[in-house]
Amino acid sequence: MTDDIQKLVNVLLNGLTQGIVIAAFALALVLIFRSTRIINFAQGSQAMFTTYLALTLLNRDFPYWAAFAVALAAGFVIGAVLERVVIRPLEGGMELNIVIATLGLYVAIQALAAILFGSDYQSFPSPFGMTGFQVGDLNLALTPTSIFVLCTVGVVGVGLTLLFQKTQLGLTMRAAAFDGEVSRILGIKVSHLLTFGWALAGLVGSVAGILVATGTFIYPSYMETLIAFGFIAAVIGGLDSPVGAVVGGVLLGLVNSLVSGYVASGLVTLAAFALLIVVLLLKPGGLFSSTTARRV
Amino acid sequence: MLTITDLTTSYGPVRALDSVDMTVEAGRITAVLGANGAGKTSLLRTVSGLVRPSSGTITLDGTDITGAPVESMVHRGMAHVPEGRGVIAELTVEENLRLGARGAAKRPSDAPAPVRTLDDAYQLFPVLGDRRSAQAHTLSGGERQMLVIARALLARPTLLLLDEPSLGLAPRIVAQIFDLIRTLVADSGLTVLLVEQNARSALSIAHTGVVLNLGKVVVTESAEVLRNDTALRHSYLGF
Amino acid sequence: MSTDTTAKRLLDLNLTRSLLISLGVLLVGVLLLESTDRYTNTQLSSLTYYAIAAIGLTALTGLNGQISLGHGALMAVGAYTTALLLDTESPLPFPVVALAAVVVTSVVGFVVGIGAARLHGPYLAGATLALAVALPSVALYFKGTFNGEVGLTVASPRPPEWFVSFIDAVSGEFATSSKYVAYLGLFCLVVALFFALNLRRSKVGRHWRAVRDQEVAAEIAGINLGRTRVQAFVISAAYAGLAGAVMAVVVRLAAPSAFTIVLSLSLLTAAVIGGLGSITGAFIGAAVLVFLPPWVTSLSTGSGLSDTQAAQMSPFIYGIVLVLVMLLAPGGVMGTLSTAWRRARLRRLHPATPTQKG
Amino acid sequence: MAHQPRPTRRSRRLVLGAALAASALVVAACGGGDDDGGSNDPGLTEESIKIGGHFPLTGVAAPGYSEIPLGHKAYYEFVNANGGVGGRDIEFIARDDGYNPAKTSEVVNELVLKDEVFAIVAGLGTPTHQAVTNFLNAEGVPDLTVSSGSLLWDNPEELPMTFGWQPDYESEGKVIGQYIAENMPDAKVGIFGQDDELGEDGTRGLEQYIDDQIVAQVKYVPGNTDVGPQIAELQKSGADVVVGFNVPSYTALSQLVSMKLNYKPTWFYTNVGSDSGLVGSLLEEFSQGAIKGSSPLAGVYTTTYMPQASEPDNEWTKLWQKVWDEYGDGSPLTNYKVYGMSQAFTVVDAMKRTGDDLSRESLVETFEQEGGDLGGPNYVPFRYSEDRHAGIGGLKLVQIQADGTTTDKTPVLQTDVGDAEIEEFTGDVGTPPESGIPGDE
Repeated sequence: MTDDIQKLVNVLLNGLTQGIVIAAFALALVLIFRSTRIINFAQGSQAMFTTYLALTLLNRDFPYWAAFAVALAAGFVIGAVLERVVIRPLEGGMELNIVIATLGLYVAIQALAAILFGSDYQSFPSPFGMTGFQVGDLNLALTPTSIFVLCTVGVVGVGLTLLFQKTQLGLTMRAAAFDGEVSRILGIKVSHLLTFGWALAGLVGSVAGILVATGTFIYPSYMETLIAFGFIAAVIGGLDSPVGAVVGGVLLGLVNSLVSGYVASGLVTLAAFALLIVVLLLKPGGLFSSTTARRV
Repeated sequence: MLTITDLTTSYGPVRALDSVDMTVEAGRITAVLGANGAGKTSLLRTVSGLVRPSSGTITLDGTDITGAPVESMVHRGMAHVPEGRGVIAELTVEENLRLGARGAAKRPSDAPAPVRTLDDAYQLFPVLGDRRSAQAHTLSGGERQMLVIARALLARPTLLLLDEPSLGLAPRIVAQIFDLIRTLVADSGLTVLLVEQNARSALSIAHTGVVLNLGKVVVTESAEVLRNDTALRHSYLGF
Repeated sequence: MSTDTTAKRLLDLNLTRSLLISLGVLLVGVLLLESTDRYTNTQLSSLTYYAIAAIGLTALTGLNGQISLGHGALMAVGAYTTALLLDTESPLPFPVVALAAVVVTSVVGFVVGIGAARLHGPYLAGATLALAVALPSVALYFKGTFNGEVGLTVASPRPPEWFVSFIDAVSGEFATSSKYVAYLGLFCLVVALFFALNLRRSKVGRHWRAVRDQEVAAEIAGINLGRTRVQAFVISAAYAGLAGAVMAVVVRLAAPSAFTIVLSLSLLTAAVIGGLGSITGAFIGAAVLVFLPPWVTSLSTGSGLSDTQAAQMSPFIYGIVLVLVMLLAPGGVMGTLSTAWRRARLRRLHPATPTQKG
Repeated sequence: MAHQPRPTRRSRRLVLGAALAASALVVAACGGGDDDGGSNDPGLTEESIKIGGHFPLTGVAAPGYSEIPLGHKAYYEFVNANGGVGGRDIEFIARDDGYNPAKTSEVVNELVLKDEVFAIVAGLGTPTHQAVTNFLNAEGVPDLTVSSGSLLWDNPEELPMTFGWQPDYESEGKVIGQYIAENMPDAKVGIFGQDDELGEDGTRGLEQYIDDQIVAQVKYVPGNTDVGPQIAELQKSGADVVVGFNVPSYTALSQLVSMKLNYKPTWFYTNVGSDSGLVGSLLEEFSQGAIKGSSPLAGVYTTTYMPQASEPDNEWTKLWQKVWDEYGDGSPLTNYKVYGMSQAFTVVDAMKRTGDDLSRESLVETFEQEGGDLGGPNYVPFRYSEDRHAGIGGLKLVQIQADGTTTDKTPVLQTDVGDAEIEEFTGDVGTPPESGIPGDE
């Protein structure tokens, strides 16, 4: 009997760890959608690129935390640069053009990484243990590394909520997102906030990129499935609510793991798509969306 | 305080403002009147920097602010309550007010200001105090107008631009708001550029009246003269 | 002249115009196929199915404004239908099979279209992205019929007698099955082109453009937004199905790893580079898809990159081109040409008046 | 259920007709009426033989597999530097198909019709190569030493030009199954299989010997790197022995997740997935606690059909190391490079045995007539003949030790698909010629 319980517990724990990382990535997507109403399809490639930067440092015997910090800083800078160079000139034009530009970045950055860093598998070390805890005779699929992942995403989530709810900067970002013209009248430099929004999303995306990589292997397209899952989680959450992104991510992670564990590994992506359609049919704007107050 | 010379603004082929000249004296209320589409709102949007003029100059306290970015205006002491009031509906009352107060950061600390802190605002408009944590979209029309005026005052402006504050409000509330504007100007020397459809109530508190028609200044007269000149009132102001 | 006769005359004019253009393309196609070597023939066959899919996508995105990242998956539906229908002792003639593929894909397109009609911009792009990621797993899970990862081999149809003698007459060569398949591709492309040209000029085309540009105005004018969007999705799905059918016989295999998100992105690239909404643009975009990669790969192997690095150069160039087109010439090749042409004509017609500033 | 390779249900009339049409074309294209096809096959000139292949240089399957063409290139350069084949230099072109069948079809079209290669060598991957076998056979292009253990390549009737190379997964499954049945009779066995031919053929081989001992079968789909639920299922089933039929990246992933779940069964991996060089380096980072430097795959059973890169003092490995040091790109020798060089050795041997009137036809005949005694590091000879195009016919079971080397657990065993017996192979294992090039002793 305990074997069945152990499997269920481990499938759920596995789903939680996978889901929390999807949530982190969905947060990055939501950060950008709130302020510019577009989905940044290049977010995954940006995160992959900064993770490879971190790995290059690790291979030169930098400590894990130094590489972690550099990756986040690089994510921040790359996010800002992309907004300034590519997205800003397209501002105000057709929304389709911006989406296509992000798709172009997604393909180009991924190919660039393969050229610079090679397309072989490389392992990304973890600063924490990799073996699961044992409770009685139950082996839990929870390792020090997965706790590190859960805590990090927790810190990022809390940090963002505090930023938006408690700080002046957060308030101005929300104002700019809801009404750009009135914000400018009130003296808010909306254009700077847009760049900051992309930079912050770049940073959060890099966190997700590293957490996915820690304790396993990376190759140039390792973030590819996460882009689809990250989007589905963000849409389920409501595309403009950080809380919704986290709930959507964890929910999707659990569904994926349960389907893979109890139905078939091949059906995971189909189940994720079905979950997306069900949510969109039930609540078109997504579970936590406040956009119902305004037409999307 | 504010001088506008030969100001022209065009949207493509249409000239919304056609070489407008006017001045707004300090400590005075200047009302801009005229039918719908006469160019009143375009005037405010050009002065506040939302729209770039095709030609002409705007100077505020002697400095040329033509074409300056709208974000810089509030730091120069010019607060603008836009058309449709500009309440940020998804934020709470207090959050809207805090955004206004943020504009005062670069204002000189000794600048005369009737409303310095949020508490001053809540005293001026008690209803805002009671509903400070409500989401702004739950406020009535009158309450929204009070909110945006309080928000503008928190930036300690010397010049306040108001775009049709009376729109959609009951006469009793309009009177209350206009009365407030008059006392503010009288007590603290605030300068107001008031754009209004409701010429009667505007002229009741204004010192000077400027009448626009098809983007051109047709009449610049003291409010006193305008109030009594029935022929002028009929032809331009409709009362 | 009562209005309905002018309408009829207009219709005839439109019809004949599309017919002429389509026949022209057929002629050029035959000339090309017969004058080039066998490798270029295989490239031209790939060009046909990329062009068909790109025409469908450019109609959907260019004319109706809906972004779809799932058209690679819709091509898979067409390809698998064709593979299943051809997998019998005496297979049906290819046009019938292709028609069946179009019908099946249109039904799938209808179902997806209903969902898509309720979504806008980024929601729609994301939902179709999820479809593109999800559909291949159907082939993996239902291994019985779709044979999983390995996919279904497609017996490409044998050249019938009349075709062998036709080719013999035209160029004296022996008609192999890959040449016959190239002609099938060309035939399907010409049919697709004919319908697309008619569609553009017709009432339907105008409705689509109205929905794309001024949604609210269109709604007020009585155009049912939902229905138009579903209609646009179904028609572009039909094109994807036809493209999938041609691809199945050209590649001789329908396997999940051939219909990944990369295919959907390449179709979008083709439509965008050519110029969204322009059918000629779709041809140009498809040609770029087929001829750019081998040229780029040989260029980069020549310049000393290793094989693996050279293989990454063409996706890298795709990505950069997509971004540059959006930044510098959002109208794509055809869009930029037509604006340049219009501006030149304007200058020629009124050289005196200075062009309007701003 | 004897494995019926899919194409035979295809109407035989169709493919033969196409093959006839194609050979007529070849004659027509050459213009020459002479039927010996002689020296004017495409890709063949006085000084050179041009051959090519399709490999996943990009995409998910690139790691490891993209090294196989490097082995080929190095060995052919070595042969060219020592006089080539009958005075002809070998030119080898590796094209990338990103493990995508549609791209495979495109690049093989390019190789055959534009580059006009003489033969296709070592085309990699079951789904990818299956997209081009009909075309290659219709065009009459030799399709030699396919890099995949699927049974599809052993089909002389439908695919006369196509030859396998490595031992098929079913034979490997039988050898592992027999070993477990004899040495671990009461073990509870779990199977961790890739959801395609690799997993299916291997499982079928296992079931012939330990059907009653199998307690769980889990499948994964390449591309979905989360195998947590699969390992949890194996743990739940109580399997204390797990046999993995998977690609190298999933060996590393399954080891990682097992460590996470404290699940320590005895692992068997197919030789496809047990390259201790690649997998070892991947797992190195995570073997906290284990004594540094010991191979993370210590204790794992696998099979080998030829000397490994991890056996430096073996004659064959010395040859490969010499060739790689001279003509390689400086990266360490791995089993994938050894795999590529061994295939190249076999192809060069076949070319040399065909002698002067080398042609596509005659080269295929050499494979069918003298296939059995073609040289190469493989312990057991090839099964090539008129009616069998299967490759190496046997292998041995080994266990990976802490220092990365392997110890034999069974003698070299010879078997075949279906219910063929497994017997000990008594022939002697050949040693490489002095010069390192087959044919000139």
